[in-house]
Amino acid sequence: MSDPQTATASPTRTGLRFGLWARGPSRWHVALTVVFLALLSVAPLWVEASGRGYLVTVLTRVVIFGLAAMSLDFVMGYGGMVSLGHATFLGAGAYTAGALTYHSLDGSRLLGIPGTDQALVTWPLATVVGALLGLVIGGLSLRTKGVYFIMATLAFNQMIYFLFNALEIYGGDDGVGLFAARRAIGPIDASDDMVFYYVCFAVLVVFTVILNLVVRAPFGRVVRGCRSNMARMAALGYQTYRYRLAAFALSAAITSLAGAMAVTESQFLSPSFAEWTESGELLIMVIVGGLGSLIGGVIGAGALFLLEELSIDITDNWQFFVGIGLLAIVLGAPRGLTGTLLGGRRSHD
Amino acid sequence: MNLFIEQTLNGLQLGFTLLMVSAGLTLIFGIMNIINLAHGSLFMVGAFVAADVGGRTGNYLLALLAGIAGAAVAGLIVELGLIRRLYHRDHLYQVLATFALVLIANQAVQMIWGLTPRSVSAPAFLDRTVPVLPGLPYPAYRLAITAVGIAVIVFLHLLVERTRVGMWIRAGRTHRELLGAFGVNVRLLYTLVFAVGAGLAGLAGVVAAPFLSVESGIGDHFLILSFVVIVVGGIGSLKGALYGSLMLGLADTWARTYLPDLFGQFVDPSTAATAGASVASASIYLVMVVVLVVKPNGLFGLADE
Amino acid sequence: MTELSCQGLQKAFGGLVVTDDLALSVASGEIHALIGPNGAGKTTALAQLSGELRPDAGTVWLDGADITDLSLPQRVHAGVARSYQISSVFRDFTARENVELALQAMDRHSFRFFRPAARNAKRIERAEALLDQVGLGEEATVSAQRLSHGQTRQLEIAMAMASDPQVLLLDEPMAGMAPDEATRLAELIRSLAEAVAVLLVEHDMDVVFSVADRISVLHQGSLIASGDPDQIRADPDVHRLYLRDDVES
Amino acid sequence: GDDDEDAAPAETAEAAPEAAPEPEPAEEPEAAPEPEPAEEPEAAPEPEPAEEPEAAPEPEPAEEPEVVGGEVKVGMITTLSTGAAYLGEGIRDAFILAFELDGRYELDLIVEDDGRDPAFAQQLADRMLTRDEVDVMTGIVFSNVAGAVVPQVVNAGTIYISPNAAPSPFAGAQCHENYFVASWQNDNQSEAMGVYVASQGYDSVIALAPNYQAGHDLVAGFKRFFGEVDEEIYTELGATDYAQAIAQIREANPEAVYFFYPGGMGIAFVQQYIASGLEIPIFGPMSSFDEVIVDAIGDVSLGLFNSSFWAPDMDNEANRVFVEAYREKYGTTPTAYAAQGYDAALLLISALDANGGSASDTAGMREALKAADFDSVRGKFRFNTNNHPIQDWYLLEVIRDPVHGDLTNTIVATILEDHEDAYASDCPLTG
Amino acid sequence: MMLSVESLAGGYGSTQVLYDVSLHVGEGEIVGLLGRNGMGKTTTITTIFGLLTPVSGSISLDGGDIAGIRPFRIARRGLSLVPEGRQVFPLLTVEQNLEATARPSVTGDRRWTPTAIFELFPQLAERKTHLGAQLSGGEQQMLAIGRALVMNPRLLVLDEATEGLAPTVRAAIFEVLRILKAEGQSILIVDAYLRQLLTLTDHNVIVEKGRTVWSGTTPDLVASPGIADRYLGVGV
Ligand SMILES: Nc1ncnc2c1ncn2[C@@H]1O[C@H](COP(=O)(O)OP(=O)(O)OP(=O)(O)O)[C@@H](O)[C@H]1O
Ligand SMILES: Nc1ncnc2c1ncn2[C@@H]1O[C@H](COP(=O)(O)OP(=O)(O)OP(=O)(O)O)[C@@H](O)[C@H]1O
Ligand SMILES: [Mg+2]
Ligand SMILES: [Mg+2]
Repeated sequence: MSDPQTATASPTRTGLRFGLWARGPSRWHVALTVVFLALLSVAPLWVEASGRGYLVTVLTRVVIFGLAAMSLDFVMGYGGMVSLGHATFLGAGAYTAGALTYHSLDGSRLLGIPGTDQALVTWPLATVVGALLGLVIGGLSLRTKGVYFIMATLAFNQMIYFLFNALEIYGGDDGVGLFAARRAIGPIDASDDMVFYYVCFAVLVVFTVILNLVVRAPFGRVVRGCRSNMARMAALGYQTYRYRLAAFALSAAITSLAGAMAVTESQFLSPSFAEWTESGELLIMVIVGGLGSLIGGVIGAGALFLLEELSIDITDNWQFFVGIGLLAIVLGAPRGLTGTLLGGRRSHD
Repeated sequence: MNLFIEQTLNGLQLGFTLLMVSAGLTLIFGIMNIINLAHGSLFMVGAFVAADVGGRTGNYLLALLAGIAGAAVAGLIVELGLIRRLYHRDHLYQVLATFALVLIANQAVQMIWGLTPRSVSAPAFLDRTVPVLPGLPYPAYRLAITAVGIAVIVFLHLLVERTRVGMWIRAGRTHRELLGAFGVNVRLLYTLVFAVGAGLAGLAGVVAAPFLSVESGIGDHFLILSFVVIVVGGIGSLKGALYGSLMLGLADTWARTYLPDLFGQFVDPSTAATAGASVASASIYLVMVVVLVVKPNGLFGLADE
Repeated sequence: MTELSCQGLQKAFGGLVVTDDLALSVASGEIHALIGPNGAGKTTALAQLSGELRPDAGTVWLDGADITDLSLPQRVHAGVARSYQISSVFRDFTARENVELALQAMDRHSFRFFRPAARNAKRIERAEALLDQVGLGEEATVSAQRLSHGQTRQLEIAMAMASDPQVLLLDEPMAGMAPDEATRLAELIRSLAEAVAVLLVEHDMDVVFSVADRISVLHQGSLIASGDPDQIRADPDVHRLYLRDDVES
Repeated sequence: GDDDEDAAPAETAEAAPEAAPEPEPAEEPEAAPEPEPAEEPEAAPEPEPAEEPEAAPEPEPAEEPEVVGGEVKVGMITTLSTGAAYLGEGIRDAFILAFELDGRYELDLIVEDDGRDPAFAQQLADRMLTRDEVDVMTGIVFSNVAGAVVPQVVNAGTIYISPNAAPSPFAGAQCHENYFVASWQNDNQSEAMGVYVASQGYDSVIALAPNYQAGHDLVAGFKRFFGEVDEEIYTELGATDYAQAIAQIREANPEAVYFFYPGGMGIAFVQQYIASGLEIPIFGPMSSFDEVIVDAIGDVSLGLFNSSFWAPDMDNEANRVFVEAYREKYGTTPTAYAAQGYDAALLLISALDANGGSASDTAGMREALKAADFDSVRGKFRFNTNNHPIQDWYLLEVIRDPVHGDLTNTIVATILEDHEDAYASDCPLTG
Repeated sequence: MMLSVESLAGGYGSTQVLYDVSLHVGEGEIVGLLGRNGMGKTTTITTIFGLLTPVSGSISLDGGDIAGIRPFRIARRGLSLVPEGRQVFPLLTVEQNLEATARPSVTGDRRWTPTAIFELFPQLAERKTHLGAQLSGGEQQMLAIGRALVMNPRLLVLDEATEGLAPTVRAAIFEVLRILKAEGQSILIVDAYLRQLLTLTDHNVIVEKGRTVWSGTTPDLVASPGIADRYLGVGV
């Protein structure tokens, strides 16, 4: 119902929610972003030098899932669209790139197209597939709001997941290994983990810049406005649906790219990329990192992987300690890690 | 025809099971508007406590009471220790915190009760079949679950619609702070109602347990289903929870029964069986999407949730 | 010369008829006040004129063109803007950003992905001017959630004005404003009306009778009287149902 | 290119199983169950491991006394959370037990829970391979995790010994010289049941399984030896309500039901099946009837039949030692998963023995593993060309253990002898 | 003094809004709280009700300190509120909005019951089963007033309670307040209709930027037009 009188169910003025980075990124965010990316740029060299080279692949996953979490933060922290279905796009990207790779190994054809393991082909294609899927899923889900939206995205997630599970050609739920595939990115041979890391890192940097520009641009402001008060946006003359859909599709595209990167990284294609728990994990990364700060997604991914690493070392009951760690973050860092890192500074631009 | 009747009965029965399982969540999430992912864990606690007590005493009633009490106490602790710090924060922090609880709870029950699945045995007088139609024996225990499902929804209806406590909960959903200014001890109210919701989760855990294997993470499966039920029915609507669960129960059962046959018209039986089962697994989500596209606030949801 | 009008407007919620065969018009240069008891259907009427609510029957015209099927955003671009009885602002934007957002809507489409929005000097200037006009100049950089009730009401008006409408639908703009602000706002509306058509819903009879050129009285969804202020003041039905001793004349 | 290396050990593999059973009959009386109940209460579980080793390795000291004290670093990725946690638990516990009983090697075991998540398991494997530099890896319960991790391990030149998951690709075209299966190829157990159900003269059978890859494989395995079934019903993985499937069985009214429901699903299905009042006989593989499942189901599972490569009461020395020691240490009857974990450890120990106690010579380890020169708890054990076992399959019945009083399985017949998997011919390995 | 607020300072988290507010409401007295938009009237009221925590200063009711006490305890001592911006409970029906808060006064009598409210606002009676969210703005305001009355308070606090009410209804409200005054009800009131307000109040307190800048009796205020002009920007 559009009657504004029903929209007055707002909390009392004394019950304000300060939780969100309401006002768009400030220069403090920029500073934090630069610092964190700088850290990531040297991190693999450092772990290698300190004799913990196995962490390079972990860092690669931080970068890849950080990218996905960042794009989720874009729709969630700025657009107010809480998606519990972003693993759909992770899976879509993984299956696009993974299937092409599989067929190139196999020598068979996919819908008449020969496969390839060239990332310069598979990654962009995955991005496009993600965008299209985002348009379809977003197009339907965005008819709803709030928790209904969350559940609608989850529903699509589950359907896609069952679909992937039913693809027996790619091993059903067991998945299929693509271990013989090259990690070729254009002329670069990225079979070395370190090289691959820096390729992924470069992609992350590019999209961090792009998304940071987008949220500051008129488009980004409209998206933020939709989160704040959609009814009013319409009353100001905005076709809110279109903007939100565009934002959702953009996010889906980037997440799908991350999915393609992830499958290239793990060289194993399975429906677990598209499991709804993966959606949950992305969501957790964003919340842990701090909503509406973009880089928070990457920081959240880093924190989560770090927490896992530490917990694994303590015990094989690592999930228990991850749980404790998350609770500590919720209670100790009320605005996510970025919020805490930036101290009490609220952005005023 | 007999198959259709039995499956319809099964569908309704599944619906009432879903209703029973969703009841606590309807209260906590649907009515109080707290996102509690650990609701499944409370279900699990109920089942484990019942398995433990039932295993020791062999007394189902004792197991039932212990399971409900165990979950309610766990709920009380969770509310006092955690949830109450999160009311004024964004919903998403409730998601994060209760997700952490799920991880902790799943391991905690393993630390306490070991890694081996357990079971709860049904009370002897229900451990038999009753002929619901000639030639169609039906487990008495399933009929008992149906009864519990109905009882629980009636209880909730009375609590939410007829009592002042119910009114306060619904008022607090939108104006938690302000409600205090009208003389309501909001903190106490929330703690107690949360515990009631947790107790209902525990009840569902115990009642469902004789048909399940009581194992770590058992409630998580039901958690999503419960959310689906509530969303399809419309958040905050008990009527919605009732119709939503019955609709999903029937959709799920019919899809599982007839889709493989339907697919069998086109492909070989083995492929039809797997493909049919896959689509059937997605059926409740399909129903949810269709409902939400047609009615963005669920079947009986309030406008602009 | 712009004119917004409607004919045969009909709306019911369940069994409750809220708008009953309503015909209204407002033209540029005039302030048309729509008054009536609580629950008479004023807000609902505005919602149908602005495109927020679909009438069950009836037609809405803007300058002779049928706009009944245009959506809310489309009507804004056609030149019809409204303010809300219950303030509806962007709580986590500053007052100025609220107005900027309203101004930006007039750029037709905001699919601009890379140029920072905050650097549009002309827009900022215009936003500040609007805030000054409604008496909120000093609060330009205050987050809207920190504005007091009355200040929020002021912001509400600034946003409605920002879309530079030809027709302005104001739903109780004075409500919640302190007396001095209300007086100031009355003057502002008066001056706007020189070029704009203003449909004013208001319960403050001092304001209504001092600024309105024409007054229509709505009761249970239909008009019971319409005329210039003197005619309305003299109407015994209106007195009995609505005014009582507010307007002693 | 490694074909030549593997050619030789294949012959010795033939000999191995025969060598094992010999000493057993002689020692049987000593290990008889009677004296145990008396001792159990006194002996706390802790001190026992110290005593045990003396009993077990008796025949061996003569052969290789010099290797005592060798150290082996094993990475174990297994499932220790969710309802399937007890599978990983059994594997882990028995694996450790085997080394304790043997007593000669210092086992540096790194155990991690994979949470059934393939991607996460890959991360764990990475740590174990690069950081911890383990000699050997083992432990995986689920095929999808194995699919992700095994290639990573074996391609890195590390040996992987599977204590459970053995998906078909790795038995066929993707077999690998570093990959050894100490359990059984996934399809085997239902193949055995297919043979048995057919032999009982049942014509019309309905097959049920969870709708996932292993479920499809097991139904396919059943059909491979049974022939076409009337109907296949796939339920959702992890499903808790089987009323719909049961109604379909009632409607179709077959002569027998074959079902594959491992873990909690098995508990739920059998309970509900029995409660439904249906009296059509049901058969399943071991995975549907392990000791944990039948214990949870309770008495109604008594007399039900299943197929396995092993049972706790199997009559050979190695098994008696194992079952007894396991019971004493962990207080329960071991499951088949535990037996698999135990055999995986014995297999590893045998290879270490052959290589002078050091696991560093991968080629040598490979050769020794292939020889499978150890006393398996299942009696006969040898490897096929694809490093998957060739072994006997039995019919088991659920009984109440006459001594300990819990529910367990006993062997009632042999179904298949020297059974091999269906994929070996696709495997390019030879020898 | 029934309610005494002395040198109250406070605000929203780190934003200080009140610096030095003092006001007193005696038994049976009606006190008007006046001031321009955003001067701190609502903040003062919400702080009295314990919905905001004061930084310093004192709030006492019948001599007992109530600063920092939880809202429900304050309400149970006989305070009730018509909050700014209506804030009716949108998910409760009209009837339930009233039933949920109805309670006898601290002395045990029930002057105001839901039935009495429906007599006062016949229009609400017609909407009994409507949800709060479905009411028109003015109807919501009536309901908010009714909801405060059914608590049978010792001190009734009205924050812009007549906003959005039709003149007839507004007049009726002032009429009710006049009756209540005659019955000895204590009232603290914020209202934009100054002219009508001053026919009702005994005392008035003017706040500006979070400070009490003037307080005195209504005749005093009317007698010195400069004050209203200076602090409120209007004549009286
Ligand atoms: N969504 C709705 N559902 C049911 N009834 C509604 C709904 N919206 C409004 N109404 C009813 O319609 C009638 C007209 O409401 P409207 O808001 O148009 O009145 P109004 O003239 O603006 O009154 P006020 O002066 O009090 O703001 C009211 O009686 C109200 O209760
Ligand atoms: N939630 C808030 N957070 C921070 N500052 C606030 C908040 N609410 C109000 N303020 C500030 O406190 C000051 C006083 O607000 P208050 O609502 O008390 O004013 P008021 O006198 O009631 O005004 P009005 O007549 O407009 O209702 C205002 O200047 C406002 O900017
Ligand atoms: Mg109105
Ligand atoms: Mg105020």
